[in-house]
Amino acid sequence: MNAANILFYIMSFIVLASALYVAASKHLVRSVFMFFVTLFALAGLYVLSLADFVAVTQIVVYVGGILVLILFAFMLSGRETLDVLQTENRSIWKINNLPAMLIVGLFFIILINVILQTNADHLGWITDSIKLKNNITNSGEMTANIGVNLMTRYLLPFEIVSILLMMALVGAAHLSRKEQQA
Amino acid sequence: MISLTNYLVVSGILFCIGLYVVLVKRNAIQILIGIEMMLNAAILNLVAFGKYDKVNNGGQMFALFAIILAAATTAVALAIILNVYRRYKTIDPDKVDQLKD
Amino acid sequence: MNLLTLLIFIPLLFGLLIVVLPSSLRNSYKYITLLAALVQLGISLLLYFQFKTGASYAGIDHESQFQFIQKLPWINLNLGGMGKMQIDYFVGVDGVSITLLVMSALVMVVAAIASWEINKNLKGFFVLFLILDMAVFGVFCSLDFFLFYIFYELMLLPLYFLIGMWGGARREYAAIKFFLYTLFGSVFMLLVMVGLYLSVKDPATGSHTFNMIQMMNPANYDAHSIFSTINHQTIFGFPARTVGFIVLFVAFAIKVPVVPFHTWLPDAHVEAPTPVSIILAGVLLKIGGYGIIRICVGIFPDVAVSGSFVLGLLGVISILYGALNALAQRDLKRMIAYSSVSHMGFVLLGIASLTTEGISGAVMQMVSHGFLSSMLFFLVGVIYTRVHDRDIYNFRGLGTLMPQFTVFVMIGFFASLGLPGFSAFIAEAFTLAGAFKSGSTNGLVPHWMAACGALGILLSACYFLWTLQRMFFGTERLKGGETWKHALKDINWREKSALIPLALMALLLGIMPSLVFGKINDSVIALVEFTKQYIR
Amino acid sequence: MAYHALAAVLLPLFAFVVNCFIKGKATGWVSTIAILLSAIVSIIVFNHTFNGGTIHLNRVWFTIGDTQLYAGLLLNNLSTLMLLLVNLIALPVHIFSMAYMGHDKRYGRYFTCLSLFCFSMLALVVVDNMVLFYAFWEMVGFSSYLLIGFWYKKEVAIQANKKAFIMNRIGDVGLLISILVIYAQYHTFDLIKLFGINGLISQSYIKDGLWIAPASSIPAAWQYIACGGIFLAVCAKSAQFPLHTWLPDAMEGPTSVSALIHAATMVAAGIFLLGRVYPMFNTAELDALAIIGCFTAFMAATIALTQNDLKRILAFSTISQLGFMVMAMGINAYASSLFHLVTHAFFKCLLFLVAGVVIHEMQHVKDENQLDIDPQNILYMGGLRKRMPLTFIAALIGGAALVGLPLTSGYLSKDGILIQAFEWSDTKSIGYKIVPIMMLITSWLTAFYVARLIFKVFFGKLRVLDVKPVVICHISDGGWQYRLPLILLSICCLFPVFSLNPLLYEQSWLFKAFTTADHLERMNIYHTIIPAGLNILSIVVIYFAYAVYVQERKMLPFAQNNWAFDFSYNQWYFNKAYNNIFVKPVLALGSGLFWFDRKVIDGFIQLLQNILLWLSKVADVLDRYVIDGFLHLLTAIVQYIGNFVRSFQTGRVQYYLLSMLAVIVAWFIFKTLI
Repeated sequence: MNAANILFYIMSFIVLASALYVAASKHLVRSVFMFFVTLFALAGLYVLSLADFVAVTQIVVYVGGILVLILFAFMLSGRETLDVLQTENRSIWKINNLPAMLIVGLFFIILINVILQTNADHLGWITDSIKLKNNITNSGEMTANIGVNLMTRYLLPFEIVSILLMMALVGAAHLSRKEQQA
Repeated sequence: MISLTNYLVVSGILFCIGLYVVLVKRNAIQILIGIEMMLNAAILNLVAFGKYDKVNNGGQMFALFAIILAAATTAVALAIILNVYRRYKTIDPDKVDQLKD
Repeated sequence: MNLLTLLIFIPLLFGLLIVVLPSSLRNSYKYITLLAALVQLGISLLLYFQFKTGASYAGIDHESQFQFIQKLPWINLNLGGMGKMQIDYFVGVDGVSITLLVMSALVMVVAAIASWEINKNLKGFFVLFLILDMAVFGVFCSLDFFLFYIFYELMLLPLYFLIGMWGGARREYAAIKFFLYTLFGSVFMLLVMVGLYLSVKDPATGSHTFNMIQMMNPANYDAHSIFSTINHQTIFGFPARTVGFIVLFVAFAIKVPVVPFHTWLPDAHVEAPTPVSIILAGVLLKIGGYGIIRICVGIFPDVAVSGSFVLGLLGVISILYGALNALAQRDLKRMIAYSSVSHMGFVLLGIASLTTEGISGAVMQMVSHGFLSSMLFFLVGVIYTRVHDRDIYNFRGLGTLMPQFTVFVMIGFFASLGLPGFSAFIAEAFTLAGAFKSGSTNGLVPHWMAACGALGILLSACYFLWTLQRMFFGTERLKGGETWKHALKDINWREKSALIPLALMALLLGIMPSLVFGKINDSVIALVEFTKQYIR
Repeated sequence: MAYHALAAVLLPLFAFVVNCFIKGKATGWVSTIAILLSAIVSIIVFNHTFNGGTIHLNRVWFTIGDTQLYAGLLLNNLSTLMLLLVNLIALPVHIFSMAYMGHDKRYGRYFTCLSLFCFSMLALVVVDNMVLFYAFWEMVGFSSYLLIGFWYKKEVAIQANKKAFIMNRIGDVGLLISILVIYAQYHTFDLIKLFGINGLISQSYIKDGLWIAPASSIPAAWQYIACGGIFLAVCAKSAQFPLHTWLPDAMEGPTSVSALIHAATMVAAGIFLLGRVYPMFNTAELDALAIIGCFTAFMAATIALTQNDLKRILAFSTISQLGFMVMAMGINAYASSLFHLVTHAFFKCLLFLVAGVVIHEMQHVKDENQLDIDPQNILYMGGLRKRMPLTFIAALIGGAALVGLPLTSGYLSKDGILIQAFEWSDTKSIGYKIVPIMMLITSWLTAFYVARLIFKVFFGKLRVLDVKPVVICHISDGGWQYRLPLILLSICCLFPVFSLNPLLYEQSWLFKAFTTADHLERMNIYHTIIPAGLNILSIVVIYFAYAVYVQERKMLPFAQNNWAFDFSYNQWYFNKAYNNIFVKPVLALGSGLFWFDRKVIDGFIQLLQNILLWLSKVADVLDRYVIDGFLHLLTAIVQYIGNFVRSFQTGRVQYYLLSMLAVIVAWFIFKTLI
C-alpha cells in the first residue's frame, strides 16, 4: 500500500460519494455544485493514472465550460423553474424508483461480473505493453507526445471534432436565441 | 501500482449512479448531469487503459475527444432544454411526450 | 289396421288436429282431447273383450302367444361385417298388459275431464297431454326394447313440461327433480339395452335384435356376449347379469317408486296440476311395475329369483315407510302421494314372491291403485281448484258443506285403505297371500316380510281415517272463513262424471276380481312357470 | 235351504241399495220390512237346518293361479243359530229405531247404514271361506264405524269411530295374517276343508319345532302367530283386553246402534270366530284365551262399578260378559260359550233398549227445560219406576238375566260357564284355580253394578230436581215402537225359551246342539254348590247395593276419593297408557321418518344433484375457459403482445431507457444462465 494507492482510494471515495449525493439530492443547485466535486475528483483520478493533460482538459472544459453553461442555463430559464424543481419532494426510496433501482442494481452486478471476469490487469495487450515497456511511467514527457500525436496521427479526427464543435456552438446559439415572431 | 480493476470498478459504480440519475430524475438538467457522469465514467476507463499505450496515446486522445464532444452535446442539450422550457413551461421529460404541439 | 297401433297413435292424430286448429277455437281443445281419450277407451275395451284367454294365449316368453301383434321392420341396416341391425316396430299384448291398457284408458278419460280446470296455454297443454297419452300406450304395448325405450323416453318430455309449465309454486324444482330422477334411470337403461342387443341373436335371422321376447330365451344369448347366460361375464367384478338387472330395476324402481328412489314423487305430485297428478299416479307408476314384471323379471329371471329377498325387502320398506310418512303429512296431496308409495310397495312385494297369487295381486294392485289414486288426486284437485289450499289443518267439517263430495272421499279413502268390496282389498290380500305362500313353497320371500307388509294395511287405516276425521267431520271451521264457505260448492256434474266411473270400477273389481284375474291368469301362470326353472 | 239363507242375507243388502237412492221415512220401512222378511226366512232356515247337518253351497268366484276361490254359504248349527240370532235382535232394534231416530235429520242415512250392517253381519255368519269371512268381518267394522260416527258433527263421536275402526283394524290385520298363514300352509281358504271333521287342521300337528300339514310344513312359531292373529281379531272385535278401549267410546253412537252392534251382534262376532276356528287351538293357546277372558271380565266389572254414564256401564258389562264367553271358549266350554252368547245378546240388547228409552225421555226433559245435564248420566235419574213401569220391568228382567238369577236365561248360561270353569281347573294345576275364583268374584261385582244401575235409575227420586226444582216432565214408556221390542226381548230373556228346566243348563236345547259328550253323567258337587252359592251371595250383594243407593246408608268402602275408585273410574288408565305407549310413538315415528325422508334421502338426492350441478359447472368452466379459453388465449396473447409493445411507446424518454436497460439486463441474465 503506497501513497498512490491511498490517494486513489480517497479520490474514488470522493467521486462516488459526491456522485451519490448528486443522485440523492433533491436540491438542484446543490447537486450541480456537488457535481463539480465529482469532476474535480475525477480529474485527480486521471492524474493518478498518469494522464495529466487529460486531467487539465477535464477541469478546463467541464468545470470551466459545461458546468458554467449549466448554471447559466437555468439561471436563464427563470426563477420559477427553480422553485418548482426545488420544492419537488421526492425520496429516492420511493416506490416509483424501485424499478430503476432494480434495473440499475442488476446492471451494476452485470458490470462488476464482467469486470471481474475480464481480469483487466492480465489482458494480453496489457501484459505485452508492459513487456515492451510501452506503458506510461511517471518519468516521461507525455504532454509533448500528445501534442505530436494530435498533429500527426489523430489529425483528421481532431479537425472533424473542431468542425463539430463549431457546428454545435452555432447550433446551440441558434436554438437558444429568443424566438421572434416566427 | 493501482490495479486496472480498481479503476474499472469505480467507473462501473459511477456509470451506474449516472444511469440511475438519468432514469429517475424528473428534471432535464439533472438528467444531463447524469449523462455527464456516465460519460466521465467512460473517460475514466479510457484514461486508465490509456496508461498502457505510450506510443500512440490512444486512450488519452479519445478521452480528450470525449470531453470536448461532451461539452458540445451539453451546449446543444442545454439549448434544447431552454427551448423546451419556453414551450412547455416544464423541463420534466415525462411531461414532454408530444412530438407535435 | 291393427287395433293396437290404432290405440297407440289415435292421440297423436287428435294432437295433430289440435295443432292445426287456430287458437280461436281453443275452447274445443278439451273436447277433442276428451274425444281422443274416449275413442281410446272404446278401442281398449274392444281389445279387452276380444282378448282370448287360455294356456295357449299366455304370452310372456312365447311370441306366438301374444295377441293383436303387429310387427313391421323399422330400422334394418346392413352393417356389413358387424352383421345386421334389426329394429322392429313390434307391438302386442298379453295378459299382463291388457288390463293395464284398459285401466290407463279410463284414467286418461278422467284426466281429460280433470283438464277442464286448465286455463292457460291450452294448445300446448293438450298437445303435450296427447303425446303423453300416446307414449304411455306405446310403452304398454311395445315388445321391441328399442321401441319401448323410445316411448319410455317420450313420456318424460311432455311430463316435464306439463309439470314445469302448468304446475304449482315450486313447479320448476319439482319438474327438474322428476326429470333428473327418471332420466338418471333411463340413461343407464339404455346401456343395458345396448348390451342386451349385442348379446342376443334372433335365431330366425341370425342378426342381433331388440326383440324382448327373444331376450327372454336363454338359448338366444351369444356364449361370449356380456349378458351371456352360460359364461358368467363380469362388469367391474360384479356378475354382468346382476348388474344389468340392478340397472333396469333401479330405472323402474324410480318410476314405481320404491324407497329410497321415491322423493321425486311427493314433489312432482304436489306441484303438478290435477290432470297430470292423475296421470302420474294412475298410469306412470304402473309403468314401473309393468317394467319390472315384463323386463326385469322377464329378461333376467335368474337374477330376479336370487334377488327376490332384496326386492321383497324394498317392497316392505316402501309399504311401511310410505305409510309412516303419510301419517306425518299436513298437505293432503302429499299425504296421498306418500300413500301411493306405500301402496305401490305391495306391487313390489307381490312380484318378489314370484307366486301366482303374488304376481296376480301385484297386477291387481296396479289396476286398483290406478283407479283409486286417480280418484284421490281428482278429489284433492276439487278442493284445490275451489280454495287453492290443501292443508289438512285448514279444513274442518267439510262433510256439512260438501256432502256428495264427502261421500266420494269416503269411498276413495276406504277403498284405498283396503276395505273389502273394493279392489284394493283383493289386491293387497292376494299380494300378501302370495308373499306368505312364497315363504312356504319357493322360499323366496320369508314369512315375516309378508307379516310386516300386513302392518301397512293398519297404518293406511290410521292416516286415512285421521284425515277423514280432521277434514270432513266435526263442526265446520275453515281457515278462509266465509269466502271459503262460498267457494266450497259441492261437486258438479263434470266432476261426478269423472268420479263415478272410478268408484264403480273400484267396486266392480272388488266384487268381481275375475274381470282382472280372468284375463291375466294364464300369463301369470306362464310367468311363474318361466321363473320356476331358476329357483333352486 | 241354502238359497233361503242367501235370501236372508241379501234382503238387507237390497234394502241398503234401495235406501241409497231414496230419502225420508220410507227408508225405515224398507229396512224394517227387509229385516222382518229376513227374520222370517231365517226362522224357516233354522227350523230346517238346525241339528240337521251341514249345508254347503258354493260357486267359483274367481281363479288365481291354479287356486280357485269360491264364494259360498256354509250352514251348520253355529251359523244357522247366528243367522237367526242376528235377525231376531235386529228386528226389534229396527222397530225401536224407527221411533228413536224419528226426529233425526239424517234418518235415511241411519237406516242405510243399519241395513249395510245387517247385511255384513248376516253374511259374516254364513260365508264358507276365510277371505269372505275377513271381508265381511271388516265390513261389519266399517258399518259400525259409520254408525258410531253417525252424528258426525260431534267431536267425541268421530274420535270414537276412528278409534274403533283403527283398533278393529289391528284385529283385522291379525286375522289377515293368520288367514294368510293358514293359506300358505294349507293352500285353501275353505272353512269346511280346514276346520271340518277330519279337516286339514286336524290332520296337522307340531313336531320338532315344525308345523306339519299334509301339504307343507313351516316353523311352529307360525302356528302360534296364526293363533295369535286370531286372538288379536277376537280381542279387537269382542273388545277383550288389550284392545277393549274402543267399545266404551263407541257408545257415542245412537243407543239403538249400541244395542244392536255393540252389545249383541258385532261384538259377538269374535266369539263366533273362535267357534268357527276352534279346532285350531292347542291346550296352551286355549289357556291363554281363558286367562285373557278372565282378566277382561274382572277388569271390566271393576270399571263398571264406578261409571256414571248409563251406556258406559252397560258397555263395560258387555266387555265383562264377552270376557266370560272368551274364557268359556278357553276352558273348553264351547257349548256354554255359545249359549251365553245367545242369551247375552238378548238381555244386553234389552238393557240397551231400556237405556235408550230412558235416555230418550231424559233428553226430552233436558230439551223441554233447557237444562245443562248429560241425559246419559245416572246421577240425574231416579224414581223412574213409577213413570215408566214397562221399561222398569224390562230392566228388571234384563238385569236379573245379566246377574244370572234363576228363572232367567242368564242363569242357565252363566252358571254353566262357572261350573265348567271349576271343573276345568280341577284338571289343571292349582294356580289355575284363580280363573274360576275370579269369575265368581266378577259375578258378584256384576250383581252389584247392575243393582246400582237399576236402583239409581228407577228408585229414589228424580235427581234432575236437584238441578232445577221445577221441571216439566212427560216421562213415559213411549209408543208401540218402544214397547214392542222391549216386550219381545224380555220374553226372550226368560228360561222357557231355552230350557224347560229352569235350573239345569245341560237340558237346554241350545246347549245340547253343540255338545257331543253327555254332561249329565258328570254331575258333581259343583253343579249344586256353585249356583246356590253364587245366587245367595248375589242377592246379598244386591241387598247391599239397595242399602247403599236406595236407603242411602253411608258405607265405608264407597268413599269416592280413594285410589281404587280413581283407578276404576278412569278405566284403569288404559286410554292414557295406549295414547302414550302406541299412538304418540307411532306419530313421532311418522314425523321422524318424514324428517328422514326430507333431510336424508332427499338431502342425499340434493347432494347428488348439487354434485351434478357442480360437475356441470366444472364442465362449463372447462368449456368456457379451457377449450374456448385456448382460442381466447391466442387472441389475448396477440393482443397482449400488441399492448405490451405499445406500452413502450409512451413517449417518455426515461421509460424507453429503462426498457432498453431491462432488455440488456435480461439479455445478460439470459446469456449467463444458458
